Amino acid sequence: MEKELKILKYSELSKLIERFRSNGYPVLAPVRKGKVVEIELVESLDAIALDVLLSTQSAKKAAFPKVEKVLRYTLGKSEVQQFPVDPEACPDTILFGVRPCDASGFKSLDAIFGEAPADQFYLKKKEKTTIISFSCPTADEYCFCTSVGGGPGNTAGSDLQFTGISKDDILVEILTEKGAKLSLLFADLLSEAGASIDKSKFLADVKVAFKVDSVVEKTTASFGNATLWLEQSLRCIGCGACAFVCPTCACFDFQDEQNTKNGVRLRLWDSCGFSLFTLHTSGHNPREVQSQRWRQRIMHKFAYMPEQLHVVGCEGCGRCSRACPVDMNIKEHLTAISLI
Amino acid sequence: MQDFEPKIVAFVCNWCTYAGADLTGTSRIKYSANVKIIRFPCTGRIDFMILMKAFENGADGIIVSGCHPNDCHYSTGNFHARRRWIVFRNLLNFTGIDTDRIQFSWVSAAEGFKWADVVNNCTKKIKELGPYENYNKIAVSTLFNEEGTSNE
Amino acid sequence: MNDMIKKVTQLLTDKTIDVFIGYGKGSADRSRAIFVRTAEQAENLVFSANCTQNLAGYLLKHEVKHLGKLGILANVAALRSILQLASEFQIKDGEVLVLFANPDGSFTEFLDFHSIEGYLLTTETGITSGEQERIAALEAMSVSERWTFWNQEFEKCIKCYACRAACPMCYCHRCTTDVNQPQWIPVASHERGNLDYHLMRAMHLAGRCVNCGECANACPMDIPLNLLTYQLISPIKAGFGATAGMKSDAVYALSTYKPDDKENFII
Amino acid sequence: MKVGFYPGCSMKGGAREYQESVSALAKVFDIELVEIPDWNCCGATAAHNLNKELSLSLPARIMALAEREGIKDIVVPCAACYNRLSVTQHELAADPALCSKVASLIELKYEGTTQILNIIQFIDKYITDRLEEKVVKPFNYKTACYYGCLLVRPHSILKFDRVEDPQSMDTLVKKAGGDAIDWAFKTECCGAGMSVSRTDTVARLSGNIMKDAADRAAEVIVVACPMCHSNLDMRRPEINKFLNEKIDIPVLYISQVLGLAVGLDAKTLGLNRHMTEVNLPEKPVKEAAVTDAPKKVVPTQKLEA
Amino acid sequence: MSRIGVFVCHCGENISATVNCEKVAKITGELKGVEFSTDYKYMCSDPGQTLLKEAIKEHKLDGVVVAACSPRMHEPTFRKACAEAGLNPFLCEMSNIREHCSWVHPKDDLTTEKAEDLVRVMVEKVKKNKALKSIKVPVTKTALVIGGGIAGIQAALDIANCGHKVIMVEKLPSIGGHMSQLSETFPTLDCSQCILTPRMVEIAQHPNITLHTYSEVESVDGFIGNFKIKIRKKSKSLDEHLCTGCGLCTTKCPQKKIPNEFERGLGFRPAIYVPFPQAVPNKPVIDRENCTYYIKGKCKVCEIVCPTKAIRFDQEDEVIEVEAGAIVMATGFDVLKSDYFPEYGFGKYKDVIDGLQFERLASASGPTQGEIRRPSDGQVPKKIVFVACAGSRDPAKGIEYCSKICCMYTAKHAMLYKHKVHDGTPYVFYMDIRAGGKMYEEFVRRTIVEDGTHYVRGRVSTIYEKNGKLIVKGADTLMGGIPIEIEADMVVLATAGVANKGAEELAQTVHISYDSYKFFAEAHPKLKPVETNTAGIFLAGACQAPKDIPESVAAASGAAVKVAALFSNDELTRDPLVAVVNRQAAPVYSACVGCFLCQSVCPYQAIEREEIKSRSGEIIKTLARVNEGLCQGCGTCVALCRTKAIDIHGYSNQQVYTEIMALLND
Repeated sequence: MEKELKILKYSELSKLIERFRSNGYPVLAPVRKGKVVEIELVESLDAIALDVLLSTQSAKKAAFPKVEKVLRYTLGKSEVQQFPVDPEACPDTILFGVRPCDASGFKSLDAIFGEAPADQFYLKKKEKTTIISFSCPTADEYCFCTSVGGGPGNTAGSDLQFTGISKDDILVEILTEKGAKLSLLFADLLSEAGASIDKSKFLADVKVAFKVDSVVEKTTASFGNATLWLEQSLRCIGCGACAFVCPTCACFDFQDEQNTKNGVRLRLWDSCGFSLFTLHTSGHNPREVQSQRWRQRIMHKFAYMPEQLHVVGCEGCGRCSRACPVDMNIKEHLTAISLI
Repeated sequence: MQDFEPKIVAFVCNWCTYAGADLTGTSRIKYSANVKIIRFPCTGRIDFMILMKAFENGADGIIVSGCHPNDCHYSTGNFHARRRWIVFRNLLNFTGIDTDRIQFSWVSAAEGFKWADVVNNCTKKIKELGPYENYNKIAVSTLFNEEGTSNE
Repeated sequence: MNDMIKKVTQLLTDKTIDVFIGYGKGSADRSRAIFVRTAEQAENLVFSANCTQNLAGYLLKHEVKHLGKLGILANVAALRSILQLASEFQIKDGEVLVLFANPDGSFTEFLDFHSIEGYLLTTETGITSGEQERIAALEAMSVSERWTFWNQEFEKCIKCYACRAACPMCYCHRCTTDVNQPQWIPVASHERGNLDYHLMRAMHLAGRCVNCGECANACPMDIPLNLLTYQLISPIKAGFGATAGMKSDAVYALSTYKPDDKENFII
Repeated sequence: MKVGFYPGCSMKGGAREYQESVSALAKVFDIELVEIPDWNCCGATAAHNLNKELSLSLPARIMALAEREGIKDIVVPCAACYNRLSVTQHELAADPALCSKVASLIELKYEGTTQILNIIQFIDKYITDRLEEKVVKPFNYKTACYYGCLLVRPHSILKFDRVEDPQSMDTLVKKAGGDAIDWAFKTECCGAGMSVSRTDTVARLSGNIMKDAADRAAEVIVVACPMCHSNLDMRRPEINKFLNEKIDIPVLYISQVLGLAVGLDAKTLGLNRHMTEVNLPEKPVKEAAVTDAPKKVVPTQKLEA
Repeated sequence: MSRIGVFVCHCGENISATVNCEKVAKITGELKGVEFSTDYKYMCSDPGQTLLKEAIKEHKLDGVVVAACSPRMHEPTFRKACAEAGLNPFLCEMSNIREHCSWVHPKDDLTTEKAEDLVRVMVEKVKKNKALKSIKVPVTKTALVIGGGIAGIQAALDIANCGHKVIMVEKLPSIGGHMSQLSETFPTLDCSQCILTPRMVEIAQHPNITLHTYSEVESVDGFIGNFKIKIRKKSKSLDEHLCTGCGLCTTKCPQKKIPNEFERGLGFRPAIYVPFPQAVPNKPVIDRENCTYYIKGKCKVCEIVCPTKAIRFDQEDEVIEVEAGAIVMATGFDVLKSDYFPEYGFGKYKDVIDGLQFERLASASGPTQGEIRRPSDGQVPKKIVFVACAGSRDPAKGIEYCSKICCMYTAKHAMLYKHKVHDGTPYVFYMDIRAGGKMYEEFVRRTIVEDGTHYVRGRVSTIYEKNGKLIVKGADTLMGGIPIEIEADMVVLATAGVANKGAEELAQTVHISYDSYKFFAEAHPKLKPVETNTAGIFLAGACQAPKDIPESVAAASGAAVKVAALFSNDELTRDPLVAVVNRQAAPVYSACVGCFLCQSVCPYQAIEREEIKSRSGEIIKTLARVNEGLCQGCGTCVALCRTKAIDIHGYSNQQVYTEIMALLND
């Protein structure tokens, strides 16, 4: 659809949340928890942290939660009775106050989960989620969205995007049908925006660090370059922090939890950084050392996904670098690869 | 809470407390049926995680019992166990887990009466404390209802 | 700093060591571990107040070990980690060259574990007063308040295992968490899975934790995990006279006993 | 070199000569004794008969004051004070709860880090090494070293010398050129605080001590406790009456013996203050009498733990 | 899929009076994996067992749960029955619904429900049981006896007479131990030498016994049935095969004033010496510390006078390696040293002696030919004081225990003294008289009544010398604590019996535990008094605690029987309920990371180090390994292991985890 521009007063934001809540929408938004910012269900605007650079966790949990029940079963004397969870049984949800990179991150997830056989648990949740992103007025040295085709005002993946253009006013971009439908709930609070507003003036300046095409090309050619991966990953300790804060990492694991009578099947986040990820029952591990796992992480995002799904698996949010306990800086590493 | 029948699991060593509980039986001393015994070779074998498993599978109380110090069939298992419990109890208490719900005791093979006392007193205490609601909220069984953890 | 660069260069040139694990400049105001193998790389060594990471964990990392004989720049926590690892037969005396970073930027070379032990006796190794206060504040709460506190903290946990990966003492090839016959610790990061995991980890570090704080530093969700193990340090010291990482041949506090160990809860 | 000094009541009263001689001796060896400011009574035997907390608080305050002054070692010449301070330190170290209670009572920070030294430990730590080179007038008298009860007991707390047949003072006397004789009453009771209330008992107990020393031809008795001194010295008329003989063996403090050996004069050492006249005959210096002081290690009391 | 059989026993009415057994069988029969369930009046009876066996065969059961009495009662019964029916016995478990249920609860639904719970737990557990095989360990039928005192001699002879080989190691040049030093023995006053020396000779001549004197155990490896021991044979400076024991060298040796250890310093010996005339072997050794040749480089008188040219000055220590299936520790005890009693002048006054010295004085072969004479001047003491409990029962001396033998030998000493010095006056200061033993109390009574020994109940505070007399100060507590002073000519201290010097090191060498007094620790104070915690190592005599001769001999024979029982089969069969370290394929090999924190928790030293080596011999990984021969199955290591690399058969992680789940989720 054609995008529409409107103006909303900052002072009306709290009414927005009230409207959503009173119309039965759960609202997921960034919430400050000590030093970290989580994406959580909120009751009112007060709880929402809009002034943060970026939430610690990405917004992917809206459609791909860290623990997801997909099946329930009971164990009889000789038979197992199954009670599948209905993927449709999730509410229409609003994801509010996230950043453009979070919104655009869903396009990687859409591609992964949309591949046949399509993953209904993800898709239904995604379908029922309306994303209101806030463009970025600030950035830090870890941000590199502009290097991977995004930007602080990138609207891809968002249904609505809000940009602060003055102390009082927010520029509202209505980007999709879903967004337009939702905006009806607060149409009375919107006023027309002049077409002359230059949104880019209000956005952070994120320098391009590398050419993504070059990274894709060099990565694809570097599978056998063991030294490269080893040098980059010597200090990597193999935790899953990067994958778990990443808006595009989609690896998961299934685990059954049961007692003698009942059981459930859970889908859980997993990470290719774990040695256990590829461990065979035999004891053999095809990705035996950390450098191979690091290679997998980079290649998956910059070689395999572009090749198979035609999308780069990175939004340049820099969360992985911020979360990394040993300062594995992805921007730096990708820049290095691009310069090979 | 009058009709609350707590689930209490007793982890006992084979040589002293299990035999002591046998003696309680042989002596026909009555005690509360809420307590059920699981036999271990020695208190030294009782992994602290076993206690956590009991709580999360719905136990309201736990008894851990073995040979008196110096009486261990394997001579030192209970000493090692005691150290482990000292530390573990500290940790449980620090994380807000109710150590009143775990009763540690030394019951020898000759202490049939003591076993009955330990069981009855523990049952009485757990009845007063009521079901372990804090832990029940995160117990295994919470997954099995229809809602459960679907979107956290 | 120049002294250190000179020293490391010399160690590398005369083949005393093949790799030196030290600090280099990191992103923003951070520092990071670097693995110096040439004189050229030695120029990248830095040392400043933000160089706090306990580098000892790298001594056991497979790929690092394979680079050859190791040297390391240690802080107090790393020294203690080395001794603790030695007491658990993971490092042998003479296997690693240890330089110690003094707060003033100068460094000391420790020739053997014995000299490390001697040094540690003269230096402050306890937890900070801030950490003591946090523990005291928690201890002052009621049991159910503490339950609520930790429940809220553990709720944030995403089971990325950064705490485990960052801990120099978590060197097991197969963690209890990875055991699935039986599945002691639920893999899921729901409340129970998180509680089980963190209690298990704290228990496995009881008497072994050298209070380096890497677990809490590593946690992307900012859970004060270090308090769990720190809280156990003083009872273990008071009760059993044991402090981790002070002797290379120490007997683990929970692997031994005294016939008269004191407790007041066993009837 | 500075060392803390706790005089207690007797140094300022009946045993002035003890303090004088300790100070004079310290001066010879360039040791500055720093009296703990605002010190109080150690509680002696009275306090711990009445109130445990009081009996611990009094010595704790003394030690806390010393800590505040940055004093590491305190020399406590009186055996009773030494005993009380040491016992307090021991008990407070064993019971942190009690320790904080006492700290709140005395309203001072108490860490228990000071080292409590009796006169012999003090000499051993600061003087013994240099003693022999300073001896100008070997104290070559037959000397009976009398230790009394409080200096070495209870061993489990004080960890000083051995309870039965102690040797530390004998060793010192030998180093000063003396002939420390073997005798049987080194740690027998002198009657202690009964000095005033039951003089007859003191006469009997101290009398037996004097008698054995005299029988073994001791020329001088050496002590390290003001109480012992007063009983053996001041109660001499009663003792002689009890024994029905006249024994005029003088009783000296160990600090006086060493003071004489290093050439201090009688007045400086306060020898004139004793009740029993100190009238030691001049003796020719024996050749090489000094050096063969045994370096024997004192055996421990218990089986190795 | 499991095929489990559940058998619910009524035990007559013992169970069925309160538990509805039919219902239990029916409900548990509905459980997943239960193929067959039934209830029966008496499961342990012949027909009951037949029922079990037939059901196993008919229903092809692969697991059995018998719900009946305590497994401590009938587990072996039912496991045996299973085995007879072809089912591995370790696939049978019992639910204790009698002692733990029917007998302790009233008749109501809760009780029946509890019984169901208990059965369900075992059904789930048995699903995780594994078929196990008993462990067989080959046995080397040779025993090593360490120590050649009366206990070692008795044990060695008993074992050798059962037809097994024995290797005896004695530290000193001769066997005989403390007993050979004694004069006469209570309560019969037989001459100690007369009863001991024939046995010493028997040792030397027994075809099954190899004797190594002047030798010490240097290391012990292996485990029950399979020990490998290194023995250091110290150089005697002598070719034993050539030496005839003529003794010429000992008479000609110019060094004659060396305090004689055997005489406890009351006599002298030369540098080349035989400890005592009846020594076995009766061949001398050179004490190199005191030999003029070794000190000054010349002398060699012995070499010159030796008619068979047997002296070997350049002989070196020899280390031999032997194998044994069992070890008997018989290293004996020692008595307190003089350092402990400055208040008694022990070590200072020559006439204050200890009990063993008195034994030598009273011995016909001793330094005084059996006359009681004081060491200082050889005078016969007219007044003698015996001090019992010199060190024993005295926390201040660090010895809190009763040395047990002193009351008796003190009485004997007083009696012997009185028999030899008719006009003498013996005093005994004692705390209590502990004369528990056959004819012991009568013996003490005789000392008091017939021999007129003055027994004073009280402790001696101090002893000092005055005018040639020993002034003994004490108190008579039976007379209201009145002080006593005795002017004695001689004092005999019954010094406490303590562990041998070096006992701790020896215990560490052979890997057995010891108590806080350094005495070797028995496996169980009541039921395993001669076993140690290390399988295959046994205790005899006073190395365990002070013991008198009959007690030492009894313990030695007890140990010998244990050894003989062990040697009665070629293989040792053991319960397979032991710990095991998991093994996996390369490159992991095992979940074990080799931290060896398990090693110090193991009471049996069963955890060994195993090195995984590459083909080129390089060590890839060091793992823990459980020695099945030593493990007793306590499982303490299992609970400690962080990686869960160690598990234990019968109480495995899977099993206990399943039990909890089954118990709580009904």
